[in-house]
Amino acid sequence: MTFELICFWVFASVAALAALTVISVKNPVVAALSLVLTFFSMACVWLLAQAEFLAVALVLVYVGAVMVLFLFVVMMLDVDFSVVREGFVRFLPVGVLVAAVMLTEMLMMIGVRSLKTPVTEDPAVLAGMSNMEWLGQTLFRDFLLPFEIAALILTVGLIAAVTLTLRKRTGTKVQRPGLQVMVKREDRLRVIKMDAVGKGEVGP
Amino acid sequence: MITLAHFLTLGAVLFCIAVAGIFINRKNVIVLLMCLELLLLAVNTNFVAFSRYLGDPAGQVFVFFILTVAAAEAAIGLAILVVLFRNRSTIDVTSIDTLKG
Amino acid sequence: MLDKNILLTIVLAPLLGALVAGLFGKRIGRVASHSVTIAGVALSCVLSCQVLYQLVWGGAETFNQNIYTWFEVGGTSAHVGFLIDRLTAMMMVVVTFVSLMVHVYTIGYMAEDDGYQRFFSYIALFTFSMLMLVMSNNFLQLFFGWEAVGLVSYLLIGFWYKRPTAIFANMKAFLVNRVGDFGFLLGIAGVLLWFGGSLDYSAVFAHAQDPAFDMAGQTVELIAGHPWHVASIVCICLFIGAMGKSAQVPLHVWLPDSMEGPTPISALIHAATMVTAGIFMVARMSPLFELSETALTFVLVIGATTALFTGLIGVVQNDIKRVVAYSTLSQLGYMTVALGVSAYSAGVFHLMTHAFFKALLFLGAGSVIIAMHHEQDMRHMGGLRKQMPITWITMWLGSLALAGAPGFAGFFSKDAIIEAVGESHRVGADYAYFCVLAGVFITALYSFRLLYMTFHGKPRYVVDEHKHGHGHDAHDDHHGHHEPGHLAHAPHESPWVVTLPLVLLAIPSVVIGFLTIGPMLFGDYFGDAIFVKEANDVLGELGHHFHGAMAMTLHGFTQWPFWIALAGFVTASWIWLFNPSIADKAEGALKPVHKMLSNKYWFDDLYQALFARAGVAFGRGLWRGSDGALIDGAINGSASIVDQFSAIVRRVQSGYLYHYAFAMILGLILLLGGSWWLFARMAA
Amino acid sequence: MDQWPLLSILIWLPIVGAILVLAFGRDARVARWLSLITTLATLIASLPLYLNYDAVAGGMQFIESHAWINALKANYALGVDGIAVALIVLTTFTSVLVIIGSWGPIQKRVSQYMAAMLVLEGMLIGIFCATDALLFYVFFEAMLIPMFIIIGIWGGPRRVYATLKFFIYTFLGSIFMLIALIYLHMKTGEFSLAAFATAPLGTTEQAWIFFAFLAGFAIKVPMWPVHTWLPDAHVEAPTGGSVILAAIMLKVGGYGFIRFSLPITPDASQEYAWVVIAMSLVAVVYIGYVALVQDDMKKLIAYSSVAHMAFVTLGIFISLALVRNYANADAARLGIQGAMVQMISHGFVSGAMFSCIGVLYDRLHSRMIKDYGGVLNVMPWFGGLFIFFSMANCGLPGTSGFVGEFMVILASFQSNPWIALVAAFTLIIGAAYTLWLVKRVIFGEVTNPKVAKFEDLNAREWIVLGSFAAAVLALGIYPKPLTDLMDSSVLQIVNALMLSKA
Amino acid sequence: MMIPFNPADLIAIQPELVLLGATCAILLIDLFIKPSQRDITHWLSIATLALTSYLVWRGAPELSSGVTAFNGMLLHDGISVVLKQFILLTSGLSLFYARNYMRERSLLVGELYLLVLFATLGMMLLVSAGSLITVYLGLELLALSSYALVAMNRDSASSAEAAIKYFVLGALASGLLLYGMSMIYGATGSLDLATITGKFGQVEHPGWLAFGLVFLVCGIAFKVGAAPFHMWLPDVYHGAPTAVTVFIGSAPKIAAFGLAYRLLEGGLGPLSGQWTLMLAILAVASLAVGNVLAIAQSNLKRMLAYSTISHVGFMLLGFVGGTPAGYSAAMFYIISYTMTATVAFGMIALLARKGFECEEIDDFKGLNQRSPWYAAIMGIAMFSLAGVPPLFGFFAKLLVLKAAIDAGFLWLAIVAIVFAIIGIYYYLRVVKVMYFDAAAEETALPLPSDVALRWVISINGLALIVLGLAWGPLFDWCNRAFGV
Repeated sequence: MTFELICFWVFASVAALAALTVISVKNPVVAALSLVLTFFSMACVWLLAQAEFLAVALVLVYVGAVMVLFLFVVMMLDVDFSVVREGFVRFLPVGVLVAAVMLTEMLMMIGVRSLKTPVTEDPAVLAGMSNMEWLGQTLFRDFLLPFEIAALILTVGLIAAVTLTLRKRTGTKVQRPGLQVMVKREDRLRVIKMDAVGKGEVGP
Repeated sequence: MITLAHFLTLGAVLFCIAVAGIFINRKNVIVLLMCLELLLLAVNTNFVAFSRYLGDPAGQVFVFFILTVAAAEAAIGLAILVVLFRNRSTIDVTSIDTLKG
Repeated sequence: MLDKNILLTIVLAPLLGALVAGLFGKRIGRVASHSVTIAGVALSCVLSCQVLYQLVWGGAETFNQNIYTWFEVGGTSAHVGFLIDRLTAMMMVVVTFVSLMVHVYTIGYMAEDDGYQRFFSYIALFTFSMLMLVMSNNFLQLFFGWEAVGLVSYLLIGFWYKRPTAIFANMKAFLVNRVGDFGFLLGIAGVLLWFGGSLDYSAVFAHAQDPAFDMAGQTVELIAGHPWHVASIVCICLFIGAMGKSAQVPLHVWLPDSMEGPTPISALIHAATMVTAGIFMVARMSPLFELSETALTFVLVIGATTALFTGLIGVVQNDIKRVVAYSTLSQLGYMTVALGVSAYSAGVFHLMTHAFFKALLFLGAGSVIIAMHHEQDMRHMGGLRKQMPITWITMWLGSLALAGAPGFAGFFSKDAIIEAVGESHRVGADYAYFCVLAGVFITALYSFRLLYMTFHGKPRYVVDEHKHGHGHDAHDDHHGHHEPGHLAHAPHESPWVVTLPLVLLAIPSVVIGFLTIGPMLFGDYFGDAIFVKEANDVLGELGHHFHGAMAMTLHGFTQWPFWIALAGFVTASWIWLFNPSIADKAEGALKPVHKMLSNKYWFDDLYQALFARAGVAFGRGLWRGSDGALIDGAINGSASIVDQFSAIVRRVQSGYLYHYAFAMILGLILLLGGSWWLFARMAA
Repeated sequence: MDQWPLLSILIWLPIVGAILVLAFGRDARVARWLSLITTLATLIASLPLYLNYDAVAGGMQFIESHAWINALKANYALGVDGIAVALIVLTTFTSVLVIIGSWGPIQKRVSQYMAAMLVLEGMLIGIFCATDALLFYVFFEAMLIPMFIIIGIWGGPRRVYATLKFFIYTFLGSIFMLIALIYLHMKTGEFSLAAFATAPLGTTEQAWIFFAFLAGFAIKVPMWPVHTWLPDAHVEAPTGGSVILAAIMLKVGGYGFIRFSLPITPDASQEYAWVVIAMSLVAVVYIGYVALVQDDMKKLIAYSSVAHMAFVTLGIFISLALVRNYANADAARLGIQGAMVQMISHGFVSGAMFSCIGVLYDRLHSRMIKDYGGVLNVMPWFGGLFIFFSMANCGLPGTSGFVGEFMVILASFQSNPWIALVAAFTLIIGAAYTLWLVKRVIFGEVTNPKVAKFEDLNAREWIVLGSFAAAVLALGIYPKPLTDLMDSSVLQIVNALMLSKA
Repeated sequence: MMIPFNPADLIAIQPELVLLGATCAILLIDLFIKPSQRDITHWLSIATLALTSYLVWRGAPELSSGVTAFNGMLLHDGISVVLKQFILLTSGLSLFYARNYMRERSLLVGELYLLVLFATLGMMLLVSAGSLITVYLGLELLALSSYALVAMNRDSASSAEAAIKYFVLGALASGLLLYGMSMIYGATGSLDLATITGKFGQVEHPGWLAFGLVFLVCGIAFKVGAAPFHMWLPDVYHGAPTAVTVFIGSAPKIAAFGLAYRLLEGGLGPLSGQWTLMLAILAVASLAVGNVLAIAQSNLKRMLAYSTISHVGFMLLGFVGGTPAGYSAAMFYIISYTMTATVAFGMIALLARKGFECEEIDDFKGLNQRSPWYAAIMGIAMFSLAGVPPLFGFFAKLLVLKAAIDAGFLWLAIVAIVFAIIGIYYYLRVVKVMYFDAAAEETALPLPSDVALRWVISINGLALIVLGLAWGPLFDWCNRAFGV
């Protein structure tokens, strides 16, 4: 068992356990943090596969951005999580069974037992490049169009998120200094002419 | 020696955990979104492994795109979640069942 | 040579009259209506006589020609055409003559009825239909006429369509006839199949007699292993038709009920002409019937049974018309018996004589009914001979003819039949002989009972002058409308339009037999029209002993039938003329018999239960049970099963995200598993 | 005249008329007159078809063919033989009467009703003209839509059930037929009926196709035991709908048997003819009894339609046994001719019967027999016509009702006397239910005071019933023109039956 | 490093580029106009779609043999032309149908148009995709826009619920699809669909292909809405604002067909022996689920959603043969379906008022009395969906049934028609309420002020008849696209 393998086992185990935690804890904050752990571990696993750029990107994008967003939403929504997770235990056996069956099928189809192909030399090194350069070359040479589309997708994400969440609340009380400044005397005070009070209505 | 099988197995395991998370989770929509991220992670692991195994950068490029899309997706997902919460004051999975039958 | 146009005129003149009276009767009025129909029928009658004259004395050939083709499909063709031989000509004369008499009579009888024009239209239409029937040269047209007369009969029985009994009777008549037609149609189909593929008489008869085909020996296995003679099948089927139309047991039940119709049509249709169509038809088909002993035996037995047993019922009837009706049934039985022993000429001869005297009897009865203000129950009559002498005398003449008094028309025809039966060696001839002999007694019994109860003795009715106001509803033939036996006026003789036909009919009733028996029975009057096999020719046998009508009359006094009839006459006179109380005593003494007879052997009840009620129950069962519960149940059931299934399955769509995801994953697992299995198999 | 696309004109004239009626028919009077003019024009246009059809030559005439769907080799192909001509003239004739008959009774949404009727007419003509299976099928199914609407909108209280049942039932049958057509297309590569007829087919294939056709046509006819939609549909349909349904739509089934089952699957038709014959015979007896006990006049006539149509199927399928087992082509021709004549005759008779019931319904708004009685007292002319049509309904010689039954019974006797025996039972049972109806409705004393106020036929009703009566009588007295018209076409069918395809 | 760039590629994606550019322009313009001037955005969007359609059409003749661009990322051929034209057409129709509905609910924001245009762009990319990666990205562009559209009505709980369901399940399906793609990639070493097909002979691990295939099929099944991956569909159609339902119920179905065709035939054609079987199973399940469940519905949108599932089952019949003729039939089917569905959903949107959604079947009661013309249009749509000749839907059914029978799946065709008969029932129920039931009030229906909308839906409805009578050219077009 090489060092790499040991590392793989460690990170893989941590990732799997953390993933299990994500789906099983009731506090979403804990779940989010567990997810961060999973991502970290997986980034390490990817490093083992010499996918340095992606590993870093995973940490940056997910841990740095996505998970923060998650936590932010969790906090913002201020959901009460004290409710007992009834049903969870009841449906767990079925869920586990199904997941297990699926896993078995997947592994059988992949044929992991007979699959002993060792990972070969890092292709980037073979090409005489760093992983990032290797990737970048490909990305901008062969995948130019998808790159542009990805940009569109981000735009759509932006538009969608804004459309859905940005709202002008009605009924909120806010001060609008601009309007306050522009106020005129007529807006504030109105002089109304009234008849004098009639005699008959005065008391005796 | 780490073999392809290791990566693929890990990917499969993560995939199954994510899927199980989606249908085991009864309470919290946010956790569902997290599970989706896990799902994509599993896929990405597969791609990375295959890319490495084949010596082909396309797989890693694909992962790059998946990460990008996942980010946008997460944004939209959370936005929908916020809308849902504003309307329902809950993100309990069991309570979003008005559309059925 | 007969002129086609004349024949067409004979047929169409009554039709034209019928159409004019029927469609425009209300507009042109009563007189015009009856004038036009009578003119039409009279024209037919005159021309028919002329045709007869030409055929008998003018040396004209038999006319057989198609008028037009009805349809022609492949080798099968159907035409409308005429076959005029002496048999036809005789029938034409009888039909048109009786019809003319009835037309004239109707002027008086229906004078106060609202449906006057309608009635004339109907009877003229009937004349047309009957002529089509007798003049046909093929089976199709025969069937047309057959059904058409049935239709008119239906309409006329239900003429007073407000009366529940009338509209029940006409439906019954039509349906019972339909049972006969059912057989008849099958018989026609059999003719087409087995007798040379044609519907024309001439072709069929030629085929039947052609030795090359040996039709008498032809068999068919309708049930495997049981070869039947085709001639028997066909003839029995055809005869079933005749049984319906000529009211033979057991299809006789409609005829007595048909007396619900106005009396003139009882005379015309249900005595003189239509009901004899069956007899005519069998005589016409003699070349076929001669091929089958079985069929003739069948005919013989049915006829004999009818002759005796329906006559018995006549003895206990009190309705004057019903007595005559049962007498008609009985006489039709005689004719059928004649056919059954291959004495077709005798049957037809009796048909002719019977037409005159039975029409006479019916019209006489009608005359009585008019006088009695539509009272038909003989128990409320009596002593009418003084008030209505013409009716009385003509009725006597008719009854004598019916009873077979020597010299009268009925004597010749009936005696010939009895002797022919006695002569025959056909299976069942003995039974038939007994029946016809016994029938003679019965005939005399009810005939004279009728005369005595109606015309003789003391009046059993009361004249209520103050009921005067009711006179105008005389058209309403109801007996239930006023109190039985109470009359508004005293009865008196009917007007001349009524009595003239009586007289005109009485003449042939007396003399026609005497005049025509020679040529018709023993001469070659019928020529080729009637075919009798050598071995079956009982009349030929009798012919050896025939030495003229006079001799036969004298000889008649020495014969059994005369004495039997005399016995009947004596019995009737004794009971109903002199000792009316005996009748009641006898009724008491013979209670079961009387009950059986007055219930008409329970035929009606049996049919009612067996066909009407059971049929309705069966239909209802099929409708509710099979159509409703089974078929629609299955259909609606499957629809509601889908509905319910849908309602259940929609619960799977629970609204829960995790269920949805779970379903997807299950789908994935299944596909994956299946794929894996396939893959493993392919690898292996 | 040859250059004119006469058949297309016949099909599309009513449909164009329908569009005009919808467009300009806001005023009910305009809608009615426009419809009447359209149907009359169609009737007139159908006369040259009859007059110029060369009955001696027979075969398909007035042929039109335009490419429709090249990829499937489906053509807009029209053509008529004698059989189709007869049915087309029946359609155009009846349609005029239906429009006239609907003049008064239909008061709501007149233009829609008239348009639906016109569309229906066009489609029915299309069915009888089509020589392309796909085109046939299109018309065959499409006609369900207007009928569905007609029953559904202007029908009686249970119209929704009835019309849904009608639609789904008939759709069910025909969709199996569609599968068969697709299969045949796969075999031949085109949709022309002529190609289908000459395509070699194995015994098993034929059997499947035969039963698929049977499903489609048996429901349409309708044959026992798939007849239960008909009474419901008839009862609920407005008078005009009933008339069209009984007079023409049912004929489509019989026509389909002749056009499809016989030429395309002759061997299977022969092998399974006994199934159809048995179904027909059961229908004669069974349906007769069921008709006997109906309380609803329309239901009674509807059931009697089923029984009468059984003669059509009997006549058609008896011919197979006659040709194949007895080599009796003459009788086979008689059988098919009988079936055809029965179809035409039933068109007139049932149309007339339903029109009669419509006349009564318009006066009392009840179809129940027990509500009537003694109608003859107040409506003598109507009563007379009713009796006349009833007589035609029970097959009295001299009326059209007799001709077809007579021919079919003659033909079936030549195949097997027992079959004829059962078939001839209609003489009795048919008369029983019809006359019992007459007895209860027409005869008797007036018991219902409302009936006493009835008025006799008005001019429009006279036109309708009078025309029907004339047709019934003409066909009964002189059917030869009709049989001559169809004879050579029938001969061709019979000749084709002699050839085995397997 | 020089990035190799071929200007011809830009010409090839000219329609998409124009669409993108115009969309961005609209994005900017919309920012500066008042809500009351939203019509500008509307007509600009329509014009954009029309222009794009024109460009697609103009570029079509050169594409007869198929053109690839961007290293095989995009694949322009006859199929993509047909699909794009109908995607553009139905998107445009949806915009027409949406305007009034959204305006009355104060939802007519510029983002609606932007999202629809982006989704359209995504669909266009998807149907032209020549690589797994373009498939994925095009799909996500469509999907993300759709999620947002469904959630568009932010004040509606059911809209949000529909959106979250759509999102979660859609992302799950994307995950499945991606997983499948990864296995395919692993097995063949390429993302390029043509290359993948070419590598089939020398695949080292055929099991991976089978594995990937299953996941791909599941992903596709989700996108087209085939049972048992259909569960999102009724809820989303039901919950989304009707105007959005019009859109997501139409054009994306065409795109989903493109997805299925590109992946299954374009990429995994040699495995057709396996996937035809899977699709046959999915087809049966869809037919059963769709038709049976539709019967129980009282909500018209939901009913139509289930009917969609059943139509997807029919569409899949065209696939089971794995032949060009079959694909052609399936394409014809999906075009016919979307053309009809736009009418049906559009009618719901058109008849809806502020505060009245008109989406219950009972809301259509007596429509014939109130507006015969709309009732007729809706009736045509229903009969067309039911597959009654001579309407468009019938011929589509005819073709797919023929395809299935030609492919030897006679049993499948029979199953299909049996369920079609069940289907008849619920379509007729709509006709029934419109024509046979009395309206709650006899008053005339207030017609929408938008004349253009009335014309569009009328033409759309009449097209179902016209295309029913003369569908030959369209079918020929489909056939040419597939080289039949």
